[in-house]
Amino acid sequence: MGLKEYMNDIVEAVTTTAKGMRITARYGVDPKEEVTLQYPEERWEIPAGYRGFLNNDVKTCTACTMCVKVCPVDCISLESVRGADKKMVLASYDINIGRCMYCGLCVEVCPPKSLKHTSGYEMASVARGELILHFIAEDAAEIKARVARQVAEAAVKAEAAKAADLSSDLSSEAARAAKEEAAKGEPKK
Amino acid sequence: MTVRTDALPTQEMTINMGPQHPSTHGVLRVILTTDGEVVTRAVPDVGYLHRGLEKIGERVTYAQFMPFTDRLDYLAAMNCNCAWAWAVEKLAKIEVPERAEYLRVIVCELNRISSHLIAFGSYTADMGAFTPFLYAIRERERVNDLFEMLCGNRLTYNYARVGGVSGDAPPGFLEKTKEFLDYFEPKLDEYNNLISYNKIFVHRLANVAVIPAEEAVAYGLTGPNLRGSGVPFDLRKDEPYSVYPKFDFKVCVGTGERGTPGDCFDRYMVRINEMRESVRIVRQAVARIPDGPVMAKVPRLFKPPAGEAYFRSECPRGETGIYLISDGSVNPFRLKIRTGSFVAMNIFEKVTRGLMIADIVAVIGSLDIILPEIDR
Amino acid sequence: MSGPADYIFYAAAAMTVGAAILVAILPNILYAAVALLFSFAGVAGLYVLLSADFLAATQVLVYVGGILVLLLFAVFLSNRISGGNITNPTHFRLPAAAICLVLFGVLSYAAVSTPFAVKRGVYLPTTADIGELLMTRYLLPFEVASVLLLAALIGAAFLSRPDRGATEKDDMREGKA
Amino acid sequence: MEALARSLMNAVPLLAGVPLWAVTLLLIVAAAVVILVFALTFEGVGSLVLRKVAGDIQARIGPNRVGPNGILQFLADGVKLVLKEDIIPANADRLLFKLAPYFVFVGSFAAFVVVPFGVGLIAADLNIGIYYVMAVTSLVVVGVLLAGWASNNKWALLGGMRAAAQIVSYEIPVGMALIPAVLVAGSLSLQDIVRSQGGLLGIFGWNLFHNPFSFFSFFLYFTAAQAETNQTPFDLPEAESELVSGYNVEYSGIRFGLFFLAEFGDMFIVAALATACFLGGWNVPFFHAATLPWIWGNLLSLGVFLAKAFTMVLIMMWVRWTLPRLRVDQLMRMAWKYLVPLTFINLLGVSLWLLVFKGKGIPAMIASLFG
Repeated sequence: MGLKEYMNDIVEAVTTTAKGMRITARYGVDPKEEVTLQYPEERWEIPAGYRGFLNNDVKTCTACTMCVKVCPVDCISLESVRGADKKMVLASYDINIGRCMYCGLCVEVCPPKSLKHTSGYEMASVARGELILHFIAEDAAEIKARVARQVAEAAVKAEAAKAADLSSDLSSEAARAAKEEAAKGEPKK
Repeated sequence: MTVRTDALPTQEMTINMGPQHPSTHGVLRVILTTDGEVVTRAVPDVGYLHRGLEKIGERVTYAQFMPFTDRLDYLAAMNCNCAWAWAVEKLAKIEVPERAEYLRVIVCELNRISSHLIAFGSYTADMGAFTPFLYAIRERERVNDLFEMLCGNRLTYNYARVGGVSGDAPPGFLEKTKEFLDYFEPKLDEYNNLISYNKIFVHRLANVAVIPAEEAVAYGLTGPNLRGSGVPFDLRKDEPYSVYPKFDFKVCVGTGERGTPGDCFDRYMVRINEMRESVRIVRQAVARIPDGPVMAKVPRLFKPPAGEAYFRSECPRGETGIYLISDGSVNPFRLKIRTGSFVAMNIFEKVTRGLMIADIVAVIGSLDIILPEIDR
Repeated sequence: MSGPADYIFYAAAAMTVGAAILVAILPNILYAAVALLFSFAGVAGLYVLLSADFLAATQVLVYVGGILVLLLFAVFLSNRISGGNITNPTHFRLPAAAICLVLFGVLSYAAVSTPFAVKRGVYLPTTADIGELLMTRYLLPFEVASVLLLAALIGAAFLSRPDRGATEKDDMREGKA
Repeated sequence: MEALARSLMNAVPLLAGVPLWAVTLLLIVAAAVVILVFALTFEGVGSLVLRKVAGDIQARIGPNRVGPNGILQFLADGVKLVLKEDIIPANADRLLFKLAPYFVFVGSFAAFVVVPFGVGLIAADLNIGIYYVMAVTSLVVVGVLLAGWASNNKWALLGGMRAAAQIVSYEIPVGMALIPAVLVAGSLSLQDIVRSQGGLLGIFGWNLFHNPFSFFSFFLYFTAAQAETNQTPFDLPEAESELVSGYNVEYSGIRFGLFFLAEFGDMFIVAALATACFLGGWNVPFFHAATLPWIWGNLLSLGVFLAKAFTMVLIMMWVRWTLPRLRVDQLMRMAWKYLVPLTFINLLGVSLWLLVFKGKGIPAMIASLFG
């Protein structure tokens, strides 16, 4: 190693260090360069398509199970029974957001667009059970029992109507009554 | 540097580096046999993050596997998304609307930038300079903001779909992208001034773990690791896919700028230069993006014809090759993924012989491995 | 000076001797090294009591900072360091004890019977005097000692690097970097 | 101390009956306590400032949760360190494991004794001041080596070995780079060295501007001293990205705290020595602080000294957050192939300068030119 190289080494070390230190100094003294977001006090703007926690509007949900089928991690579980009016009645709709990976496939396939991403992203819990979102507060067994009762009632009424050989409008009235019954009992989140 | 084992009769020491070690970029375990500070043998022990991704792929449908590709390389999820989409489209011969392809290229290149930023940042942090890492993270956050705007997520995007992309660019996205590029491009010069050409940094990287071009090819290295050895092989140019042929960009190769071609510094510089090229590509794509739909007609119950396809695309960590066999059902019959990080691990033992412990960190960082890609 | 200085002397002397005994009998080399540290510190304290502060600092710098560290290094490098039990077995305890006793007797007799000149003086800096003496009266021994040390250094470096050609080349390559 | 004790006994009639040695002892203890409190405070505040500086440089904010703007963070850290569980690894050598942090701390703290804080503010104005600092800080090496070994952890052992090799190597350039200041002042006492830089030349009286060689000496000293105190870019013994945390990897709680405090203590010692030897110490430019009443003179000089020393500490932090880390062989090469020869050349240069120009510095010569 020649003397020239030796000196070059020293000079290069000093100049490159100085260059770097100039940049860090600029950041150090310029308060405008601070980019930290003071999170709990400040929040960033959440864009429109943000994939936060899932929310299912159970009023419009048709219990088609598309979301259950498409979910790659099986975090959605859904129970439904066929109501008196031949439509599916949701007995339970749970999303385990501890498993959910927010891929949004379920939202894309939902035919009535009842399943949606919200902008929520804050949740902390000490038990895994708390990470399961229940969208139907009522107990699934109760709903099932009630729907089964309604179905039976409707069947009995239909039977009776048939047996009494009454006119068709009466039968439809009975059906409507059954439907109203079902609507009243429809659970809310 | 040669191993000076003959100099003094000393005892070798076996040290376990990882799976919990700050510089192994995850749960990589390297079993080091050292003679003092000199490493006589470094054997990587992979598999701590094995999740059976390929097996999962055989059990879910083609569309359902998309979110799993996010986890293949979580720092470049967009690239993996698109690679999967391209592979399935190749298998099923689906024509994708051009706007969707443009959007894919934009997000792929943006993600290449953000991935290389992490590679750059964590590398400097490995070398002891913590500040550039935070600068890199700051820039990456802006890319994440863009992606959040586009698809709603910041890390695992699940943006591409078989036959297109999940959503069109929201209003303002392209403008914001341009804004980001204008902001980002000068930062690269700043990085170079701050650290790339810093004497200590150059000394730490130059002439360390030299991989000659023939060896790089023989070991099957891909991506920046291969180009760092001076082999101008880039799938975007050499096996063009998507709309890449429409863009003008340069393939960055290692030139031995500060030492021998194929050393750690070359691999590092290739990444820095690639960010600049990515900026160029995104600029062109944003300027020329056509209007139109972003999704081809794909049946809901998607069943590709029986057959097989191999598609490889240029991901930030090298070639991600997806080999698919379909038996005509909704699930792939067999899925095999080839990743850049895994092949980089092959050469690890060879290039680390005779280096110092600190160099092991430098080699891991310069190969820019990511564990989910290695273990899958 | 009487009173506290005496107590300090006895404390320092006890530390020196006690630690020295520990050095001899402790089975663990590293413990012995730590005991040696305390022994050196005791000697440094004695120097301070004798108003030889330069010598005291030298004692700490050379013996603690140099020799002790070298000793620890040697222990680290020469043993199965990761094993954790570095032992220093003792042999011939009885003969050794006998020799020690005899030596102790002789030395104590010599110490007691020699008429030491007791000089009461004030505390004066000694550094300048030492420097001057080293540069004038004792220049030759000083230089001879330095040359000897240099020779030892070169010899050690030579012994630890038999493959001179290869290392030279390495240095060239590294130098190019 | 004895002189001070005598004057105190003369001034305070109450102490007349007390033996001289008791008062001296009391004064020594008092001085030690004051120094300890200062050292601990500096080390605490230093850790906070370090993090704040890191925040500023890294485009962040830094700690800002404890107390207004985070200024109480160091207290929280201290409380945390004290309250933390004290873990000793099962296979560690318990005795040495416990002993090692004290060696390190004592080695670092003992150097504070000779730091010339002000005109009369020095715990012990030893006539071997600089030499004493070099001697007691060598105790740190032993502590680090023992800590590395006693942890029974290979990373810790490597860290300990690195630290010892590094500190031993860099002691030479550090010492050699300080000698020009000693030569100019003609004394090893730090007070004498500081006094020699006073006078009416203002900042040009500083050893930094005395001659070209002493100018370079300052930078050589600063570089070498950074290495001796394991600061980035020479923080190899605790390189967290290679050796995880080096010799203190197995330490927790207040034992770790002692290492930590010693590190900041070393930082201050380096800054203080640089200030005292090259930057004029407590000298106020164009002004004799000694002519003021005792209390004001000391306060003023203390302020000046601390301002200079803290500036140096800030620069060290700035360097720390900018530069990457060297490799072991490069570190050694830097010491033996660059710093040692350069410091020797410098030493030769300064000696020749003092011989040729009869001890006069450039500013003094220029001043004499203009009368």
